[in-house]
Amino acid sequence: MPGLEDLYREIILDHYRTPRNRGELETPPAHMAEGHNPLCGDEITIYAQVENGVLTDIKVSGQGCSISQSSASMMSQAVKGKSLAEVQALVHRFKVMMSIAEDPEDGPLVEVKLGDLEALQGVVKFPVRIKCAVLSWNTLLQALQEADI
Amino acid sequence: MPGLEDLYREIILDHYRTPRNRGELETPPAHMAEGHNPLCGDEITIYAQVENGVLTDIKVSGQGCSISQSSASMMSQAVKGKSLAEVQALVHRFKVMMSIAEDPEDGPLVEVKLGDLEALQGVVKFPVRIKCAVLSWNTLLQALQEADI
Amino acid sequence: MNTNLVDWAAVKADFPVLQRTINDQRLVYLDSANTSQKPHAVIDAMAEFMRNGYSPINRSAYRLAAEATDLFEATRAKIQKFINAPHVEEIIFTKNATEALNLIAQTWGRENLHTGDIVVLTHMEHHANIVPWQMLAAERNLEIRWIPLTIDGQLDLTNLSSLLSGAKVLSFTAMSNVLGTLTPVAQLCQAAHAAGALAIVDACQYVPHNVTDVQAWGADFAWFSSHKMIGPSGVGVLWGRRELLHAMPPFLGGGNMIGDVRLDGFTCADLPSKFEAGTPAIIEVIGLGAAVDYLSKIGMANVRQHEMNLTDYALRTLDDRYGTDICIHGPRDIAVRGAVLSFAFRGIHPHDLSQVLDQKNVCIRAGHHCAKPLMKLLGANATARASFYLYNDESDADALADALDSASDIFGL
Amino acid sequence: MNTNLVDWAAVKADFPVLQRTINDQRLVYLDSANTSQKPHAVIDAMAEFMRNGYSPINRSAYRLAAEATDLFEATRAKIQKFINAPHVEEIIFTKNATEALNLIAQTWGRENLHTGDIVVLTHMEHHANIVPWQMLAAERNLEIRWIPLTIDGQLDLTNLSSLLSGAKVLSFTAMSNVLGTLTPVAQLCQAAHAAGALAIVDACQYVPHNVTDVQAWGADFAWFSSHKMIGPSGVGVLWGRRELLHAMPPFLGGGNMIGDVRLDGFTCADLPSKFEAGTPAIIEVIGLGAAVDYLSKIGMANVRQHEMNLTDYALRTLDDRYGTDICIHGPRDIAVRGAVLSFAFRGIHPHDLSQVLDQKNVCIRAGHHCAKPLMKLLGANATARASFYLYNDESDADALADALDSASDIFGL
Ligand SMILES: Cc1ncc(COP(=O)(O)O)c(C=O)c1O
Ligand SMILES: Cc1ncc(COP(=O)(O)O)c(C=O)c1O
Repeated sequence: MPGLEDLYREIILDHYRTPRNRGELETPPAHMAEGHNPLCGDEITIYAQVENGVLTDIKVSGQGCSISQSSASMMSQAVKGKSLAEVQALVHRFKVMMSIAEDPEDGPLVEVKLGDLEALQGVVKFPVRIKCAVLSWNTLLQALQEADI
Repeated sequence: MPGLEDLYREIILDHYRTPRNRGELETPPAHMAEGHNPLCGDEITIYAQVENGVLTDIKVSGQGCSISQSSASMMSQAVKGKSLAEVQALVHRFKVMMSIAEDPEDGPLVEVKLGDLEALQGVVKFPVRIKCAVLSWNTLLQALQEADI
Repeated sequence: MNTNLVDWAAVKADFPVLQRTINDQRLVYLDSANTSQKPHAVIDAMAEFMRNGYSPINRSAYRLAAEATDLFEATRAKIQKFINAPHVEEIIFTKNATEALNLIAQTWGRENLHTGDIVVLTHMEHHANIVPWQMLAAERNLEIRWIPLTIDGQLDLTNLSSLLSGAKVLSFTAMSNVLGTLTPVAQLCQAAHAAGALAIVDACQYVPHNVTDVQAWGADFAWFSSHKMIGPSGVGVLWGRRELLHAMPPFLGGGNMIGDVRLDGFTCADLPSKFEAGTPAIIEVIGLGAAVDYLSKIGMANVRQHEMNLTDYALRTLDDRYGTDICIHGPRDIAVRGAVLSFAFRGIHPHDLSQVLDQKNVCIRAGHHCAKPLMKLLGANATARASFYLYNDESDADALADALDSASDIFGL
Repeated sequence: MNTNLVDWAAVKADFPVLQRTINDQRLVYLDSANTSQKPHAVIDAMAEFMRNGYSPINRSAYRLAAEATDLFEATRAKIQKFINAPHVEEIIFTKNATEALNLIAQTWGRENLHTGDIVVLTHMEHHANIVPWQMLAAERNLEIRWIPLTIDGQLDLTNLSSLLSGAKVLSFTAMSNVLGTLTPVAQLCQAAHAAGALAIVDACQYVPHNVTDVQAWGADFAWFSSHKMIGPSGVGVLWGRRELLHAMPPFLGGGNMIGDVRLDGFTCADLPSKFEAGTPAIIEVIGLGAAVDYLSKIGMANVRQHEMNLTDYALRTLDDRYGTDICIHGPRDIAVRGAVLSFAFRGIHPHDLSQVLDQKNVCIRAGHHCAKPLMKLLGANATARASFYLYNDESDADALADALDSASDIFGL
């Protein structure tokens, strides 16, 4: 049975206590989407600024547990400044790590590194929390989708 | 455990093989109602002729099992020529015997005898068949009710 | 297909109720088309879950709840595989098969069917595939058309294309619960689609007894019940194509089916939660998972072969012993029928027949089998019906034949 | 009322899951407001029935079926007595409580509510008592009004009569599943009737924990779930006044609910069958009967007293140990609250709290508890919730208090 140390790594708690890229962006030009976890009520809003196929800025607002908040914070760091293709690839890699990718073998070909996000891999041992970790990622996808990019 | 001899008394089989008062009456003046047992599909039609508060004639048509058919046959004999008050009292007594009277203690005050119908009391040991035995009785009530007598 | 590889005596021994004796007579259960008995594996899975792991699913974060959720969702995946559905979220748990068809009629139907639209049914449908359409027809002023039957109880497809012309829905059973008739499901689905109609398959009598492949059928929806496939009561299954389910409005409102709820309105959850409002049948779905495991281990092709052998034996035995005194409905060719035998016997009313057989502990059903329009066609209010399943064997068919004799005695025939 | 007459330790021992240990720690189950554990009596009743007597009900004439029908119908009579309903045929079995309210909304509601009609709810309702009305409101253009709450989480009835003025329905919970608040049911029913509105009571959190008397309430409908009252999942109960049920159109169509079916239409069966389409949850209803027997033997007044004592103890313990670090929602007066404690603790997100408590085998729920409008009012997305039942005792409250300490450690507070 997994212990809590697998879940609450120091780096996760750090992002939880001091979340990066908190705030809002003006829409437009930024794109915005709201996500909620219907099971626990967590809500998150993602603002994404896209210029010439690059995610130039991202902000996160909303409330949630340590896992959803730290995941959002780390994600914002990881995707900022990346091309949209790289963002898609990162989302795929993250979902593979969370064991919920639809076609794990079959992702985008762009190479990406998870970096700090690796700290979240312990979440997979706590299936109920996977939804928390993925919430911000799905919301980001939604923001980009609704922008029809 | 009750045996079949409790159910299929000779007199019941006799009424089944040779049902009394089979047929139809002209409506009007007779009143008519159709009953069906939703569980087994049995159908029965009762024609009741009422004059001056007396059930002067009754006819039975339809198909059914030995219990529903013999009960209808015996009923037709028992109620024919009786006053409506006596008919009501007989229906009540019969339902008490079948253990399905709503207020067993509290029936009409008219005195009535079940006679041959006593043979049906074994049915009570076969709860599934009670509905068969009571079908014609409820249909008769319905015919009298729809006549608004 | 070698059913000798299956130890059918051991299968029978797995069903404790069949070990019961009343008055020193063993139980001969021939009412599986109505509902089926449960093996130890299912009973124990349910009891074990209640003893060791009962807990809510989906909603709570603790381990007990996570374990229960995993067990529950595992059944969904098992069902997906069992009927070869493309996607796991296409499997919706209902309370019984009846609720599943009502769900289709009241969501897809209300959304898509309007005045004058045509729904095609067959003359051998169960009330569950008639009444919900009649309710909608009355509300929306729809036309219902009926595919007729041939004299030997198969679908008469002579005028199929004209019946389907202009239709929006073809809703039909894969196997009649009265006649045992297997219908040409793939052909009917294709015909429906060619006419621009949806193909909805009542798989209640099919899934428990055959290898099911909803993709090979080319169906749009299929629906069936746990309790007829050795699983517990209180669960049914609706399968539907994802695109259709996505586009449908919700059915029941409440917990679990929502995305968000505000004072001024709500949004729906994703599939399958969208159609699973309230606390589901947790224990029962887990029991159903054990039932699917049990059936899968035996192999549905083996089950089907076993039932074909048994049907063949029962038909021959009854014919041999009673000749024209017994009239067995439905097709004689066991390739197009399941192990359901409806019959009339020497003019004895089915209800009486069932009562007398019960004295020999032979359990058959007497009645209209929730198919009154078909009964009318057969010219009867009721039939007697003996139905066989994987736990029956030739001795059960013999017991039926023996017991019929005693019925004649009582009614002096 | 002397609860000392009940051996509560023996009661606890009757629930096998509570004997389970994980990592040498016993299970402290504090999520009964979500769903409750099952005693041996219920588990055994279900398993025994499947082992010895499983069979269809209502439809077949043989003894096995007659016995099963008797067992099944006995539960209906037990429920009637348990809630003091006037007539046994007023008890309708559904798949869960949620289906029961949907049934009311989609039959009585569709028949009686039209453009501009007013439905009054309260701000503490469960989604099951919100979403079905919102669905109907969208379809029929109804107005929904909300009874507000006082600062301590009770209903604010100051403007009740103006809220009810012109209303057709008042639908409200007898006890909040979040705040624990007991509402003045009889008073609300009377006010509804005075305004010419129907009174519909969500009794999900009430029936399992209190002596229930629907006649003393003066309610028109009440609805609740088996799984919250130590019965199996897969069954809910709708009670309604006979005249209302008689006048309502059917809900689901199919077997058992019909009087007759012809090609051109159908008629309905009498109550209760009219609202019980398809094969019911036979095993589960029989299990529910065993649950009612178990609760009745202890006595619901004793259960209530036990829970009041426990609530009192838990409130005092948590207050003593954590003072202002813990914020417990809902009224403090145990006379108007049940044993449900929603709380916020030292700014730790409920989801994290629940996760950490789970390491000590303390099971609480974290989330919106299917009451998002109430959550918004509390200014939270989620709360942690510990709920107690007859099998809990003071040691469970202590275990909760102990486990909270460890949560602070991890988050460095
Ligand atoms: C062909 C068929 N369709 C539908 C049903 C309805 O199933 P259920 O009663 O489980 O809802 C049945 C069984 O009763 C059936 O045999
Ligand atoms: C107050 C209240 N109402 C309704 C429900 C819905 O009950 P169920 O999920 O059993 O349908 C619940 C429980 O979830 C509840 O607590």
